[in-house]
Amino acid sequence: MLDFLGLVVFAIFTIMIVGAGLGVVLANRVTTSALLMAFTFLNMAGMFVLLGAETIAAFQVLIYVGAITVLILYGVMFTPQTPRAYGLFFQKQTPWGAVLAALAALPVIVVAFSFHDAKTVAPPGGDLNALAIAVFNSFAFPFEVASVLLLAAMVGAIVLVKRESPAAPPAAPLRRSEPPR
Amino acid sequence: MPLAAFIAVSAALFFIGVAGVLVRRNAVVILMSVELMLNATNLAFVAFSRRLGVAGERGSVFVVFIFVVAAAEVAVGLAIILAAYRNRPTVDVDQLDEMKG
Amino acid sequence: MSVDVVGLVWLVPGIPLAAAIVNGLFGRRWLHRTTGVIASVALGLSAALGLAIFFAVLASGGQPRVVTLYEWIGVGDFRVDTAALVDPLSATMVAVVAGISFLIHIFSIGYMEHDRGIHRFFTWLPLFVFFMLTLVLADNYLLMFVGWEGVGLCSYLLIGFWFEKPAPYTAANKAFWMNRIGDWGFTIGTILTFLTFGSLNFHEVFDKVAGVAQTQPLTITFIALAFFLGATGKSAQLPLYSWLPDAMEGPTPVSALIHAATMVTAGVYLVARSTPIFADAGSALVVVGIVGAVTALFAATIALVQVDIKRVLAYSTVSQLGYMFLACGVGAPIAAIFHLATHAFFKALLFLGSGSVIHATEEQDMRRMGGLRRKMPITYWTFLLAGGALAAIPPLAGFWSKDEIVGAAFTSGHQILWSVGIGTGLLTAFYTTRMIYLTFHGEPRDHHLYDHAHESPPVMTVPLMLLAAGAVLAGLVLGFPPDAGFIHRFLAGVVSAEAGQQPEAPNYVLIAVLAAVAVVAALIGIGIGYAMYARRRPDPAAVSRAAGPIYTLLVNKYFVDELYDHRIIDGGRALFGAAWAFDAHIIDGIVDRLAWLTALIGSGLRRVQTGVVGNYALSIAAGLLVLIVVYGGYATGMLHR
Amino acid sequence: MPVGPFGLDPLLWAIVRLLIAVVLVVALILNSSLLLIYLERKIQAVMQDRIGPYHTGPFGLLQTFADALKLIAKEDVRAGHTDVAFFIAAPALVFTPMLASYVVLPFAPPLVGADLNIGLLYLATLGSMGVLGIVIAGWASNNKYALVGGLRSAGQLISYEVPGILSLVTAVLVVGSLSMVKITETQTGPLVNLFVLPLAFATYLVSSLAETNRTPFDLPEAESELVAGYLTEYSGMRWGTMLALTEYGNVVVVCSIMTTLWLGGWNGPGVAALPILGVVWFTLKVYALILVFMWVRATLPRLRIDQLMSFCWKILIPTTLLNLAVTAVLLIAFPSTLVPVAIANWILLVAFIVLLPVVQQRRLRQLRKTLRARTAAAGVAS
Repeated sequence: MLDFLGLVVFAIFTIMIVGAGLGVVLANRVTTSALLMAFTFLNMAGMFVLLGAETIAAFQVLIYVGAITVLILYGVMFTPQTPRAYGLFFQKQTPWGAVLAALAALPVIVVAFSFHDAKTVAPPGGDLNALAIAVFNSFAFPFEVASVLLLAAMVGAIVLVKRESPAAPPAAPLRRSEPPR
Repeated sequence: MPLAAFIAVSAALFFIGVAGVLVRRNAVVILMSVELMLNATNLAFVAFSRRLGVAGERGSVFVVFIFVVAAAEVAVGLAIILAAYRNRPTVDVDQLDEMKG
Repeated sequence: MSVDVVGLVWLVPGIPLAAAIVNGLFGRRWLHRTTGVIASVALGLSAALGLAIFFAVLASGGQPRVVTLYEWIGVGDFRVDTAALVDPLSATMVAVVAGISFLIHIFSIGYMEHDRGIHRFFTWLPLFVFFMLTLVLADNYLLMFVGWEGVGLCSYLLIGFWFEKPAPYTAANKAFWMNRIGDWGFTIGTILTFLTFGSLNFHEVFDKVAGVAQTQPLTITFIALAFFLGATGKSAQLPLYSWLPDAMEGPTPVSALIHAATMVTAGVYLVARSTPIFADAGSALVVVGIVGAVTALFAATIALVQVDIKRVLAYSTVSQLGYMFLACGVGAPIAAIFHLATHAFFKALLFLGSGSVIHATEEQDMRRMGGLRRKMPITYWTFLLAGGALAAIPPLAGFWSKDEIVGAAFTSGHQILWSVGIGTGLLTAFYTTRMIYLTFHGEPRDHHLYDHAHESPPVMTVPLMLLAAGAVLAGLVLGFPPDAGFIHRFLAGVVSAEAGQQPEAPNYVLIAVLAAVAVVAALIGIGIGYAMYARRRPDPAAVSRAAGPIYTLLVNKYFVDELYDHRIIDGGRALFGAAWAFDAHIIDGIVDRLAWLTALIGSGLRRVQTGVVGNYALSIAAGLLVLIVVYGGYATGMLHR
Repeated sequence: MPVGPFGLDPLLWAIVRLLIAVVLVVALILNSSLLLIYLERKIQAVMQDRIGPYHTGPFGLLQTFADALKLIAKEDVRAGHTDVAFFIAAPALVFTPMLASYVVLPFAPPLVGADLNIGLLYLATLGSMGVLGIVIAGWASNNKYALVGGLRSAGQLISYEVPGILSLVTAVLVVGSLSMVKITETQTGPLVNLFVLPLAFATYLVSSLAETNRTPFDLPEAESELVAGYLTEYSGMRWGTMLALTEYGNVVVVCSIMTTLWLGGWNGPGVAALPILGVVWFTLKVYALILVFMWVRATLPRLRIDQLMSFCWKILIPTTLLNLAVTAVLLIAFPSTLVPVAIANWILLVAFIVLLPVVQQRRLRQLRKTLRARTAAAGVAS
């Protein structure tokens, strides 16, 4: 019975993920795309919970919904989106791209179903301990490297976005102190 | 749950992301599509890591690293988009063709 | 406790190099005039060590020793080390070079004091010393070539030291190009040596010379001639001499060090070092002797009429170098080295004396000087001693060495060369007298110049006095008694044509007669000079009018420069023009066509680069598809490896 | 066929249980929010020497209920050109994560929604989700004040999440678990974590003030400059949900986290005998913290946005990082006792409180100097 419940939940998540993913690509407004992307991420977190990876799911929400989506929304708001016809939201190569993506997807999905015998087994007691031990023992060095990568990305992003500091001082308080001419 | 189902969902989302990169004009949406692709691989990693159930969390560790990479990528990617937008007020990738041969 | 002084030989060139590096890196910003002190201290250390090595070699009875620093090139059997050969010859050269360099560095502190480029000067001068010491210490031809080229480079840099003016840099270029021709000879000689002997190491080559000379006498002759071509370039012999007088455009200490005492003697050193090759080279030795004698006479005649004090000295240097080659040519390399050493002292002294005069008067034209004896007594007296040595007045240094060369020419049976040497000695005495009279005696011809003249500071006069002591005593210390003096015993094992044989007892009667003839010739030259310039009887102007065309010929230096300019250079221009045309039209033409073809293909392919990111992403996805298909093909067995 | 409680089908029971829990929690939040608003108004009044609400009901107790009824009854107003779907979705996006937080709050030993072993991480995750709703609300309102308020809020929340989570991690290092129940169970005696990690408590208190948009960090809804921030265009029950319910619900959540981590949760005299008594202790501790929040609101003025951000990035984050490093090193060095950690933390707390004004003074002086230099340069230029 619980298996059946799990299947139902899985089906719901699948529909949500695929539907929202398609929505990200097809929506004619960038904000909609961003929100649908966040929705996809949330459902993906649900998938992780189904797989018994609650920690990963928590990180998923924390990072993707809490940070990445907000960052992308910032990006949307700082680059004004000009309204225009729906068709112009797509590139000229759209037919080619769609066909190519579909062609590549077909064999992969076929291969994916070749795993039909394998079962997934959720570990007892959650994945927190196992994940922590793996990260801080076997993968301690890559973990440190990843932190350096994040630092580099942070510095890089700041440098890229920073404007040249304007040489001109703030005008308003000055004008007041100047004698009228 | 069968592994195949998770892998299939992962593949579907991945190729939705591929299609998004290939068909959309808006650079921000392309960035989102890339994030979808990364997330699809996350699902595949976790699913494969659950295949035996007890074999540690090797697959999930990679997911953690993908989180790191994704966060870094979005930060730098958005910075690049904003910098490009400042030079040339458009976020349409097919108008940013200064590299044309 | 005993220190292995010879093992430290690499420090002798190393210290000047360090000084050059320090001055070069920090001179402009921070050191300025301190560079002179640094360079002088370094040279002092180097000279002290050089003398210590000289005495160490002396104490060890002249045993040659190789001090290897590291392996430089090792390809198969071919092996060249960065190694120093310490034997009496190189020890003598090191002592002379380092010692005179030290004195000239001290002199330069005073001479260059007011020059803006003093840090450059004191970067290049120690660098020159480093290369010169490398040249004399090298134990193989390749390392010697490094020093050879290095001194050429430093010579170029220092001749063109005042590059803001056109004359110095033109002279620098001329020196460089003429040296190139000589270096080409050296290169040919080195390559031939390697091909013939399979080695470049002095000892290995010299061990094989006798055997090879039996089978391939022509090759040996050719190698010797190639090396001699290199020597004529560096030592300013006919036909490559004309750069040296022009090189006087550089600062006077440079003229003293490089263009009188050390670098120009490198050719002599090369010939002396290669004595085993030249001894078996047959007719090449005759060529060396003839070229030396002709150059000596030729340069001396030009020196008769020059009015620039440094040019007189320059032609005198060429002439004296001719004597040295004459000595090599008549089979008396020891006499050549002997003369090299004494000449280094008195010619450096002459140049420094003239530098002192130039420093005081800022004038080089002797016609505007005169009477400076009273203003600059130290300079005058030291200059007089050096002039006497140059004119071969006994018992000054020049007498012993030059007399030995002339005597060797006579005893070896070359009477013609001997008479040329005697004639040149007469001319030398004459122009030396003329130079001294015009500069220091008589009434001041330019009172403005005279009034401003002053004796140089001690930093300049002390080196003058030390060199004067050398110019007086070097001949006696090194070369008495004639043909059997200290230097002969010291060098006999290294550069004597027949090494190891006991030299015959010299015939002192013959030597005395020959010396008397030479001294009489010199006194006649001095007498004529005194008559013409002190007594005005006959008047020099009248003599030059009477000589007419000969005078014109001499003043214009036999029109050699014009000959080079118009004949050789024009011929060269035509050849080079043809080569350029071939290069421009045939070689470049092929390259241009290839480039055009590439551009054509590229302009077709550039359409692929749309600049649209989406297209690139599409191609990446296409690549992904190909990967999937290929991988799937292998995985399902439809494709086979 | 397994049978659940009350003879129901387990599948059905799961759904029914979910419904009951949601209704209970919503009711709890609604009532506690109303009570908190009343309390806030009363306490502010007392502190400002006023009377506060007193008309409706005894001591004005029914005032907030009347307000709530008024809000529900109000017309649903939307400004022109708002983005309808997002405008409606935003309050839900803000409210839902807050609601979901109550699942793991340990009110009493028998009264825990779910004892997740990642409980604290779960709470942090939900805390970060609220940002999304606020940004969307600001964007959908089609109003400059709202947009600026939303962006400010997003920046503020994302920034203050960092010191908040770092403080939590420091505490987790000491207790060694992420499960809220286990964390509570480690602090049965009177020596709760507050005495071990006072600096972490202080930094978390500050950052939770910012995360709940309370004074002195209520920049997103700064009346004097932004009207009401991202709430400008909202009215009626949407406004009520966004502001009243969510804000006060979040205050309860962060205070519960602090109670659990630092004040010993439900532990208190008599809990061992009568577990349900834990609710009383828990609630008392939470309300004590909430009183601190209200006290702060009545006392401190609002910061400027640049002061807010630079305080977070230049002072709070370095402090928490230092605290985390020191705690981690001391825990590894002395695995059996917490005394060195406690000593170090108290020293750090004192140093923080003493040095903070000094540092701020220096920064202020430098700021004034650069401003003067700029003014002088501008004077020369003009």
